[in-house]
Amino acid sequence: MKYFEEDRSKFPPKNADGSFQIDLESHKFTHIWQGPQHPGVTGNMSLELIIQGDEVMQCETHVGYLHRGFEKLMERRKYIQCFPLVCRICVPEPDFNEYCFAAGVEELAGIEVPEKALWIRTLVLEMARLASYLMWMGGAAGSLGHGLPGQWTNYLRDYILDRFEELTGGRIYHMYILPGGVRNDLPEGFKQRLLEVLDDIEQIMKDVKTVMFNNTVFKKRTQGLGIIDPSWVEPYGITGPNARAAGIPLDVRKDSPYLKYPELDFEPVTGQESDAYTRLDVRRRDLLITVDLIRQILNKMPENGEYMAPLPNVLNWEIPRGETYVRAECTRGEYGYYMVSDGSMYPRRVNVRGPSYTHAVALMEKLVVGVNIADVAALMTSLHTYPPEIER
Amino acid sequence: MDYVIQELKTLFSGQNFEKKRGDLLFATLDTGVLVQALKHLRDMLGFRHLVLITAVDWIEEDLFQITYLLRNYTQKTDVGIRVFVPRSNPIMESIHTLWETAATYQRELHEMFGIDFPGSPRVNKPFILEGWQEIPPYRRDFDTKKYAEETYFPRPGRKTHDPETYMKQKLYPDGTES
Amino acid sequence: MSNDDLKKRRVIGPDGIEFEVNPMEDYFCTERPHPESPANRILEKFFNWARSESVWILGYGTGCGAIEMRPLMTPRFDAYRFGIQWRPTPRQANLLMVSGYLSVKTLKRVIRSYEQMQNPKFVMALGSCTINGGMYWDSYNTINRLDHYLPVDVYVAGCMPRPESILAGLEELKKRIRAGKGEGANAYIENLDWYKANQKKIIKDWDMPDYNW
Amino acid sequence: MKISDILQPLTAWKNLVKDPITIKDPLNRVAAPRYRGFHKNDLETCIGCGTCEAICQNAAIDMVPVEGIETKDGDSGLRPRIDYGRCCWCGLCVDICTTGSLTMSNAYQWIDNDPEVFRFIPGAEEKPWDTADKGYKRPENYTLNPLKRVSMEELNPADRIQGFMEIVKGFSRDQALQEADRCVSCGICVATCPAHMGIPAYIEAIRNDDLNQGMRILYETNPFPEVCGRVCTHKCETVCSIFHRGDPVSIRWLKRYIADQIPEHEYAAILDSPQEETGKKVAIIGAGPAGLSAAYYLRLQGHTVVIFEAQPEAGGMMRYGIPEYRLPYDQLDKDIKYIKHIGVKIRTETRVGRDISLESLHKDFDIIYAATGLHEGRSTRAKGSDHPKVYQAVNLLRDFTKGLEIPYEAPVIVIGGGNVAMDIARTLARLHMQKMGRVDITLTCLETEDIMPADREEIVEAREEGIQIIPGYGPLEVVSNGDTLKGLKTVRCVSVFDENGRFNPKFDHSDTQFLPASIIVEAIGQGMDLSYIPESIKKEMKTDARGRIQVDAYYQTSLPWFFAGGDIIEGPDVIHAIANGHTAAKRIDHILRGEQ
Amino acid sequence: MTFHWMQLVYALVSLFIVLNVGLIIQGIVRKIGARLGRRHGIRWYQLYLDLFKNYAMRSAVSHGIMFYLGPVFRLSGGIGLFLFMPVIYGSVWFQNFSGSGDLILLTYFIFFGTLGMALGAGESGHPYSAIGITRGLSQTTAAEIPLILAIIAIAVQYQTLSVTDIVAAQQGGILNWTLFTNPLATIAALLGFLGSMMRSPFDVVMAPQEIPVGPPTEFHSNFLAVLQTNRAIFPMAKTILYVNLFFGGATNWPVLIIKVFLLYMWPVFIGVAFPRFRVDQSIRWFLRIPTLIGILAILFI
Repeated sequence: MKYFEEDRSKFPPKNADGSFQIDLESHKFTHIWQGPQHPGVTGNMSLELIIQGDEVMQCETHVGYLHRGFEKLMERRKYIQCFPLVCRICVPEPDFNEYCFAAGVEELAGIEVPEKALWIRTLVLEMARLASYLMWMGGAAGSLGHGLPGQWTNYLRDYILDRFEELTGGRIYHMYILPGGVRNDLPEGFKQRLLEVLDDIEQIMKDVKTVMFNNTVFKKRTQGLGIIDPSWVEPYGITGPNARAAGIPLDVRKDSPYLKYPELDFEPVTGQESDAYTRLDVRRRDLLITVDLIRQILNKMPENGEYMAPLPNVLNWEIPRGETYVRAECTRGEYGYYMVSDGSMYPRRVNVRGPSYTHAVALMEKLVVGVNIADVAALMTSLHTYPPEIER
Repeated sequence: MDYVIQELKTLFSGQNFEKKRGDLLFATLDTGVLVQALKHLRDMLGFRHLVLITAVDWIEEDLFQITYLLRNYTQKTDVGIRVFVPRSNPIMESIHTLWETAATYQRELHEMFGIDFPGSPRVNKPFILEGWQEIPPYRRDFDTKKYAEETYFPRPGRKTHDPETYMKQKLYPDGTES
Repeated sequence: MSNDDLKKRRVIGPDGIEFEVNPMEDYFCTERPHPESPANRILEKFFNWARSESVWILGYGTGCGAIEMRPLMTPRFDAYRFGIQWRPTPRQANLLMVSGYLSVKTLKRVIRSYEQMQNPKFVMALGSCTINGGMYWDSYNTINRLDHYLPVDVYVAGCMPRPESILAGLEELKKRIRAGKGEGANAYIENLDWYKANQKKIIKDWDMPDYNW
Repeated sequence: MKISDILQPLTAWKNLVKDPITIKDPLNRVAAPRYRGFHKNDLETCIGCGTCEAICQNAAIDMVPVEGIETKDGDSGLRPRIDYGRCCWCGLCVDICTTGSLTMSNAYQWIDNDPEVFRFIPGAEEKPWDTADKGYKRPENYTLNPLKRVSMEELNPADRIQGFMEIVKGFSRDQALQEADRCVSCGICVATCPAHMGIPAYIEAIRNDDLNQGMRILYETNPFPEVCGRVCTHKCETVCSIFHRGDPVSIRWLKRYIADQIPEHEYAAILDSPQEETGKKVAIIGAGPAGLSAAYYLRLQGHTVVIFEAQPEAGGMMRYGIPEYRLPYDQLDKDIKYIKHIGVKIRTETRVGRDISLESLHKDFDIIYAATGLHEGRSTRAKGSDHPKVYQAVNLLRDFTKGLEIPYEAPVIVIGGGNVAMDIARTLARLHMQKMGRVDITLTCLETEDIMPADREEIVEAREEGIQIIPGYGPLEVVSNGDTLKGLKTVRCVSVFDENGRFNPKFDHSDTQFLPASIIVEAIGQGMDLSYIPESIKKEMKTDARGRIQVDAYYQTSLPWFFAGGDIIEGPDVIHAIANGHTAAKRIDHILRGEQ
Repeated sequence: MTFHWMQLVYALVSLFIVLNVGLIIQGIVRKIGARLGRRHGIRWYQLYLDLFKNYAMRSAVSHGIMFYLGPVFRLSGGIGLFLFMPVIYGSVWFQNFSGSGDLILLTYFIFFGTLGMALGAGESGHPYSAIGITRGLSQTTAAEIPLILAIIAIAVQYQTLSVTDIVAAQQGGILNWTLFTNPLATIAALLGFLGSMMRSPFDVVMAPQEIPVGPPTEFHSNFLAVLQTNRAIFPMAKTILYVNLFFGGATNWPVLIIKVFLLYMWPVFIGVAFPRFRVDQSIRWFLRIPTLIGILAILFI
């Protein structure tokens, strides 16, 4: 339907660097804010958009609404006291923070983690991935006005949270992966109950596929939306499913295996089209892989064993001088902790590298140009950005 | 990793090599050669992914350490390049031309540490904070607790006792046996 | 960019006529708000009942607690059956859910959102952070006590509160509304100077109109 | 646009007939058994150590006094109050709780419109979740503070029995750091230590590897770190908060570690030197721990201090009562030398009452402090105990230290279950080994093993060294044939104390034993010798019915110029003696300065 | 047809009934939607509470006279559509003011509210409203095209513009319904109906996520309550119109309510299973198949 498409080659005029010349006073543009209090943004952040008609001409991401200064707060807390803090950096999947922090401390302090703890950690991380994907799936459908998959996946997530509650004693913030191991063993009958949830998830994910992914409107909305060129992956620091959807199999679990991933059998999911639909689909398939991984973990996990390495007195815990970087694959990509210790009881500096940091700012600002404003929310959820890990 | 050490040593007179793990290396470089070195690492040695840029405040030595962490996806290895800039005049060359996403990191560093990256896009615009009037908050000499207590005044009515002094008051008030 | 929009300036309209714009005066109402008195007793009772059974929450996730809104909206807890619904615009909402810590930057938006809501309106504060700073008690960027900046009707303890807790908090709020105690909006206006002074103390770049009704 | 893509989504309608999965009554839903909800605290078990407060990163916990909870040894009387405007439910306080009293219920609902109410003292203020039996408790298999002591290297029994070498080797640096690391710095021990030493502070100094600072802290309250680091009765360790779940911190060994690491010649540079001379003079009778401690602190204030000591060397019971294998003399000398170094004069072999009279001292000095100690042995008064081959432990120990020959003919029976009995038994065991190559010593005492007053490790070590211990028997009769001793008849003791806790042993006469012996050593207690105080002065002084001097809290007798302290007031204990020497010194200083 | 003052009272009664039916049907429909998501959903009387609550709000901010008139226009659009249409065929009470030639008037009323709303929302000054209005107007226009084509088709078919006559012509058996006599027009109209009921996939106008909340972004308190009242009446009126035009009308209330409910469920049936079209996509969609069918319907008469 070429007739409806306006000729945009001449207007608006472009600057030398390719961006549009925008004169707001000319009244040819509208200046609107999407967020922070808007259901169309993920979390508490906002996009400052300049639109012409329905098309976004320019976008600036604004973050900082959730800034709590974690990295500063950690500098005045002992290592063990940072432990309850780190999980708050990323609400939907706090466990990656816990793991990265614990792994960093263990590496700096030279602590050997018991076998069983490694298995439980792997399990917890995969469960967190599952919960996060399920909630995100609802958000992604919701951003297109599709309520049903969101309802289903969110109650499944709640089942996972119930299992988390049973295992860790916390519902959202688990505070479970302590430096040195994990805080508790699996409760009685836990495996069985978790497997039941996994069956539910597989069942519902079939429905989600038919209702959401095999949906003509859904396809129309997302196919061809926000295509990430594979050549952007490096300059923009794109990781995780966003890169995998562009056909580049980046997955920390495979590239730099940690915990028990080397013993698990899986292949990173990739896609080719690199549009919003592919990104969503890659995540859906990744979710199913996670279900499979949890089954494998439950099978291979040893029944008994220590789950905590002996720690020194945590109140006086001094960690030798050094620096390190620890990473893990979260649902959005590479999650990393850069930690510097100066030999005292307090970390010198902890820097959290959330995948959204690159996805939501530089990449988002680039991708959103030329997109219909009605698709901005969908584009955002397809990138799976999450503000608290940007500003921390 | 040894060839990386070799190259950095010969071409850019790198020092303080520290092999953290088999796949993670830290090295210190001079500020002057940094951009060249990063370009070399990116184009010649395959470290094409910028993981992060961050800073550490070594207030005792009056230095900011800026760390550039790069990753090589084919070799699956990481290199952390440290450079040191004086705290009194923290200016560092911008690398947003090498990696687009670096601009975001530099914006944050500018805001949180006050390190300037001339030429980096929007580096002077507020990023995370709004209406901030104190010294950049991630600097070690900024006392967040003091600031918070002065600005947001915690709810009154709290009083705690140190067991040691409290027992002293109770059991041997003026230094004698009870 | 945002601050420049609010400055006084001359613009040329689409019809070519140049005119002066002062957004702070032109776009916003500068009139000081006044308390709205309740209707007569019996009618007010009925109204309060209706209000309590139709709580419209502003869908503004200010902090981590917002993550527990999803379970509330979705089948597991299904708050809709209790007359609780979410609204995307502050104009139509009558309950502001402050879900946890507020950074100064968010507080500014929260105040504006709150002021755009219509009387009677309620505030529910979730989690430790709103009571006494919570985890972020020593953070330079988060407030410690919400009641200094907004009139709070109900606090729910937790970090973060579970959906069940939030539902219980909503039940408590309903009780208060039915008992005619949900007069936070009027209290806010009556003590407006105090609230505004507190707000302005920490929002260092106060670039919005004083009242934003 | 595929037709199946239009039709497939409509399959969602199949859910119309499925039941909702909504929780019917969410308000009363019970959380998981491990859920971390609101806190509970068992006030009886809690000792108010404040470790929960220390670990709380949110400063959510205040330690506050609670009505009905008394402050006493090992219990600060404080209880945690938790501010739910701060708490983040991480449960670290539960994990680290030294007693395990703090737990979490699985209750999670607390709603109020008043922000001020969200803080409470678990256990003291009634809450609906007090009775909840589920909730987070510290998992058994891990701990955030190590509960096992760093093991102390000791000479093995076969080696140590050969001579009088010190048994305990002392911590190496690593061991000391590791052990110091276990301390949670609660400070509960300080009140229990008679000298109120700054225990957490010097342990922290060890952790920081700042031993000079540690030394300064030690000398603030105790000028005998080497001595106390070895032979202190370490009451502190009995109240150590870690003791509730694990081994107490080795406070004594840590103290010794500090003192051992610093050579004597560095003391002067580290510690404070005396203040300006005041010209006031204090005479101290007895160069034991109390006297020397008082002398040290008085001298620090600039007073002239002279100690009169009957024995050839200073140290009192520390030298003449404690065997060398427990307290080597060179270590004791190290402490005493420093006291001498700051200007305390010690006139040895000067017995007051014999070589110099108390009246003349009164004339020459402003204040007199008497700390003459318990050097007289006490007899069991069993039948035949006046036999010449029945000896007093204190006398034997003193003679042995002086280098005199002491009797050791096997078999030996030692009567008594205290540390002195152990000392003499183990000294004699070494003598046996040296002279005869075997140990033939039997120790018997009234008390059963669980209530024996001696330190546990003493009993264990004595057994290792080949001493036979027969607890629970009282001496009935010393059997002798003229000059030769045959042995001791003992009778089983049913109970040592009566209902009121008074010493009133009851015996079961159907159960007696006969132990053969060549000599018998009595070590059941010591008495004092106050003969140096002239009757005229004694009359003016307030004494109790048994002739013991009465003192006030500052060890001042009814005579303002006469102070008394040490074992003659407190009973035998080094650390008490040091402590009251210090207390008396403070008071004397006040008086000398004309303050009140 | 002559006009009696009594008809006013009758009309008010039928208005009252239809308002309640509208509210309850909406509530039930939302419950059904919730059931698909495996939850209970709102109480069936929740909409009453919401309505009361919004009328009971104490304060309201007006942005100008048009802002105030917008909801009023919208409500009059709904009421107008309803009042100029026979509700129960053959009933004196519920024939309302359906005179001759009112089909044109009704199509005007369908659009009238949207136009009024456009003015009101425009006055609110909120950019979201403006975007919503743009979307609303363009989409409604597009959705009207098949409807208008269908109406032309049946007007040609029945040779009248009077709804009462059209209903009369369909009496006497189910096969007399336009559904069977002119299926193409019915299909075109039903497809258009999807677009005008503000349900997925054609509800981007009111979408909360896709930037605007739609025209009512700024409307609150009484304004919103008026809109809510209209939201109960207007779809009812529209559905009744469809029932009258294509499904043989109704001769008593139960039949009407059943027919209305079933017809109302049609967009719901589609809506819950699909996400939203963007506005340009929905316009394209309407201008393709439904319009084609509509044209065919006219051609085949």
